Amino acid sequence: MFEKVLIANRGEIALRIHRACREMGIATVAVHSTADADAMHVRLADESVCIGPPQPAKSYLNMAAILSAATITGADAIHPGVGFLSENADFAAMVEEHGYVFIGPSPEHIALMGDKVRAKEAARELGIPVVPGSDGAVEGEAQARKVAEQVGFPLLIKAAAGGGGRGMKVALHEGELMQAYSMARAEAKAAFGNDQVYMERYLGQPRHIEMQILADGQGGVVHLGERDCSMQRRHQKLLEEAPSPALNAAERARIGEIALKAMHRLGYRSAGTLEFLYENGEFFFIEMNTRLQVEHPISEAITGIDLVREQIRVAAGATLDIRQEDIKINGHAIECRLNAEDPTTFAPSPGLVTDYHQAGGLGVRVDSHLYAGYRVPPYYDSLVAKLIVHGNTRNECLMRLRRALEEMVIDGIATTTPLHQKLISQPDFIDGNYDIHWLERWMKQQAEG
Amino acid sequence: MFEKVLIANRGEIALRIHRACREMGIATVAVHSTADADAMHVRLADESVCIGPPQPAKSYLNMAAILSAATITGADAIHPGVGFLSENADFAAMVEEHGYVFIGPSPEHIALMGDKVRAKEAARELGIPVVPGSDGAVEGEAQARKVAEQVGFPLLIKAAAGGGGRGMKVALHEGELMQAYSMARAEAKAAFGNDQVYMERYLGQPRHIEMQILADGQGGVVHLGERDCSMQRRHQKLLEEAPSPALNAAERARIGEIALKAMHRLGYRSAGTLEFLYENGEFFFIEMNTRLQVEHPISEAITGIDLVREQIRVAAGATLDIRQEDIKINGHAIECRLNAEDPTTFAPSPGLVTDYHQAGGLGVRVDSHLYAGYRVPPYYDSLVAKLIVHGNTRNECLMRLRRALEEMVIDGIATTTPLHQKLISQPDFIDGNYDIHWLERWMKQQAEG
Amino acid sequence: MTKFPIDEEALRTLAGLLEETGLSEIEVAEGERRLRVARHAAPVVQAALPPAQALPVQPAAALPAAGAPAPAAGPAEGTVSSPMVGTAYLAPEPGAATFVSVGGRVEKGQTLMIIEAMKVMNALPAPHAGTVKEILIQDGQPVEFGEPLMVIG
Amino acid sequence: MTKFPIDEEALRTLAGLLEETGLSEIEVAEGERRLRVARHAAPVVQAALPPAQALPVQPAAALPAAGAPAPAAGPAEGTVSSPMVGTAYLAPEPGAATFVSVGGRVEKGQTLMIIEAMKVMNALPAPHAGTVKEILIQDGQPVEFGEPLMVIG
Repeated sequence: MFEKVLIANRGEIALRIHRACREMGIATVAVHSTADADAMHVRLADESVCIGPPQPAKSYLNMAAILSAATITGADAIHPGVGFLSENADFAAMVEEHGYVFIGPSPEHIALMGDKVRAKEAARELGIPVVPGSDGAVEGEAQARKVAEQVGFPLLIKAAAGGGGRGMKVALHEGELMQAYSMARAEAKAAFGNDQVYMERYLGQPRHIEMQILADGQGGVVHLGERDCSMQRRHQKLLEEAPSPALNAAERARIGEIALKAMHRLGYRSAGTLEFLYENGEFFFIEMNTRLQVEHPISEAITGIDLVREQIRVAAGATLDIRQEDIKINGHAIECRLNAEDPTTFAPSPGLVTDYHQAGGLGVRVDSHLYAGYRVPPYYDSLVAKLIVHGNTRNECLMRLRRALEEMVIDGIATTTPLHQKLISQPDFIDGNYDIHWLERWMKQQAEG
Repeated sequence: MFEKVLIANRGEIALRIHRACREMGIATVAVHSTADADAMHVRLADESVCIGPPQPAKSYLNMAAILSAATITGADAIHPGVGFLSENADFAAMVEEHGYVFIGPSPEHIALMGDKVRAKEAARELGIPVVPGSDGAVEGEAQARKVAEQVGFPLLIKAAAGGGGRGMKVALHEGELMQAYSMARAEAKAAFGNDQVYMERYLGQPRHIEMQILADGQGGVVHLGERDCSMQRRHQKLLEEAPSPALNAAERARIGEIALKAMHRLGYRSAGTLEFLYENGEFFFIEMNTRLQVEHPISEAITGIDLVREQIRVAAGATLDIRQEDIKINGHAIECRLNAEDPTTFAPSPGLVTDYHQAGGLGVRVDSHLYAGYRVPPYYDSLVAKLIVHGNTRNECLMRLRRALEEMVIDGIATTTPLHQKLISQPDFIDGNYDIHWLERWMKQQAEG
Repeated sequence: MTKFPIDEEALRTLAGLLEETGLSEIEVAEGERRLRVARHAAPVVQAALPPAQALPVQPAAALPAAGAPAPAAGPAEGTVSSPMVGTAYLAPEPGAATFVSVGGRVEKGQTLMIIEAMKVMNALPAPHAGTVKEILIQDGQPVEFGEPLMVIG
Repeated sequence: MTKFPIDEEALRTLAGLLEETGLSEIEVAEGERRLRVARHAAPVVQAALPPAQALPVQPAAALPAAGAPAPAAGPAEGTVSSPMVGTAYLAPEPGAATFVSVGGRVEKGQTLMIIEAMKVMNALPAPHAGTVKEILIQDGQPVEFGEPLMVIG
């Protein structure tokens, strides 16, 4: 096992990684910008190194500085956390070239999944379902009919040169196909001077479902069930839950089986996430995140598995000692991302945290680097606390979440806590009845109402 | 289910009960003394009533004031918490007479178990093992031999009129019996003018093991495994763990079976605890606590059962929907009691909490009524926070506890945190190798060394 | 030690500017010298949360039923606070005349009201003689321990 | 003592801008001069922990390898801080004479030491001419970004 791990990140995730290391008896090195000299993980780490000024490019994205810090502290391994360099294949390769262990997947897998087009091809080859569609442009009505038959309805016809919704038409059933096809072409021609169109399955109300994977690269692969991250605004997740209120055990087993086989064939190592759109019982691959995710604690809550500990273990060459049949989904968990933002305008709200009090009690976990007197710097991500609540049932979890949100105190800065409080009292949310568009729709109604 | 529950207690346990109520959609009434007007549970409760001045006798022990508060707020039920009136049979009866539900066992069971002599008799009748001994005074050598044969060695011979260790002798084996018997009589005669002596099994290095019971009084009884509370100083528990490092599955099953049968025969309702001394594979009943216990969260951590919720449910007339076979002991949990006391002299340390920060992250639960700016009043119990840590193994739990203790910040007052930090690094503790005398022995060594 | 140089004039100017502009803070720096003046709207709060406030209770009438202590300092002089939790009645029975009225004279020991607790009616005697200046509660109102009931001046 | 110069006009302008823009704070700096005005909506709360202190860094030498910014105010004038993380060497090779010594004169641009980062040797040039007053590190010592290395007065 490693003697010393350098944590190449900041904020709550740096603290999360520090905690896992500390519990494994591994010493930690916190690297930080000048703006984070007083950060919680810097205070708690065994050693800290200032690697640059506040600008991320000169500190947390500064590969040379991070590697120099590893050199001068004698670290064995580097954990990249979430964001920053965590999905940078060059960094992973550089870490390895310099003789350190990168706590994550191989640079090749990071590169593969980082390229949208190659990732989708890889997914198809690995047997992961992708959104069905035409392989290229659809030329003429006969081909359109043929593609429609293969792909199925509803169908989206979109300009090859398109963007912004122009040259995009939906055909809900066969009767609408020809008109939609010709209108899309005409619009594409008018808008882009090019009437080439693609066709693919149209997803009107998909949910964002993702599978948490853990693999040792030595034949051991497990999944920890799914997370439902449909509660999004501008592709930013706000609240996540596990299991998904929309999936049943059979669907979970089916997509789980697909994920296991694919990761086995890929020879993947470390934690990773397969993201899907889900509609009417079907899954469609979006992308794979070759890193830890912000919402990983809800999977930890329902499985009892410490994902960061496992990441570190497999990076050190250990095999997984968990088999799929050992993993039991136990109860329900929800994470609320508390951001330093105005809860209605989402304007960032950095500044001095004058008072801070974490919710406590049964089934409540808080991952946060805040403390009273801490100044949230304006240079980084606005996530300041994750409130993770677990219950034996979804209803118990919701009730517990309500009382835990009441107990959270973050004063001096605006946070999204009031938004979460409003959100979790909405009947649609309580019923688990929401897709990836729900939040923006609801917020629009709120703004208008 | 109840609409409104009055919480007749203060501090962390009042907050604990408030949380359970809130999660069940039950409104709460906090009653408090003038010293607790700004207490956390008072702030969070739906309603609060000041019932008297700081002195417990005039507030938290003032039955008339508590019942008046229930009347003016229209509460349905009263939860007595831990300590104060929680094991007062008269109060339980009075609560029922006034038409409220007492969230606890029947007044008869409280009274029975509150009387040491009757409780021991009852235990024997219910098939619970008690410390074997002579039924009364042992008159003469022949009877001494007969009793010794029944009771077994080692044997303690003690003056009927005794106290303070005088007139007390231990016979480790039969060869020592006669001499010990005559010496004990002689000492008893000299010290108390009465040479009557009793005999009972001598326990040299017992552990304190207790079984957590949950029963609905309608035939449903389960146990949640045992807690090991051997880490005591002057009969005050400092740190508890579950399961006990000393018990194996067979012993757990055996004593569990005995407890279930006994509680079934007794017709017990609510949460309760059977306390035992345990030595060399044998259990000996000490007493039964007919209430929630301070250390209940470690049982919650390893079973996933919310004990306060269940207490409230069965008090409202519901039957248990958990069967013994559903209860799986999962991992290991430890609770540290953080008291507002000097960690070496144990002098109370009330006063202003200038800074407060709870440990967070995976597997960590904090039950505390503290907040920055709170003033710990000098009138009550010194328990100010419970740190409860859960891990998949005892070792993981110990490592997590170490890092969680590092993260706890309680400034402005002295607490027992440093004592816990020292304690958990002791080889005997790490090995789980300690009895009820260990802590006092170790502290004496510390003081001398 | 050299004397710490304080430019009183400059500080006065800044203080004046602060007042004039309605700002709460001004800071100026010149090389290694720095001046900063600030004025906060409300008293600066030291603790994160307000400290425990003493309940507004007053050395009150001692009833035989429940011992009434005299915690801390209280509000207006002459305030009579409740010695127990219960329901306060201003008249001996529904519809009857109240024990006392605002403006009326009371003697020490005279019954001011009744507080019902545990189905027992406890008469509340006047702790001192005087004029009833204010009655702070309604007939039949639930009252807490220490709650101000009446002002007798 | 020299009089502290206060640009009242500038402060009034800033106060006006603060009002106009609805900001709660404006800070402007020009070389070593700095002005800051603030208006708080709510009472200022004292923090439980001391606010984050700016690291003692100084407008330092800019190395070609890593851009060195100049955050906040720093310690003693003339302090040269490290523009990067690495290992500092006071001499060009082991056993050789050091680049500079205490008491010695340095010209602007003259190499003060070498900082090794990622196996690249980066020469640290003097940001200004002067006398080496203090060398704050040992040969071969690991240094952080912003760590004070030398004082040149």
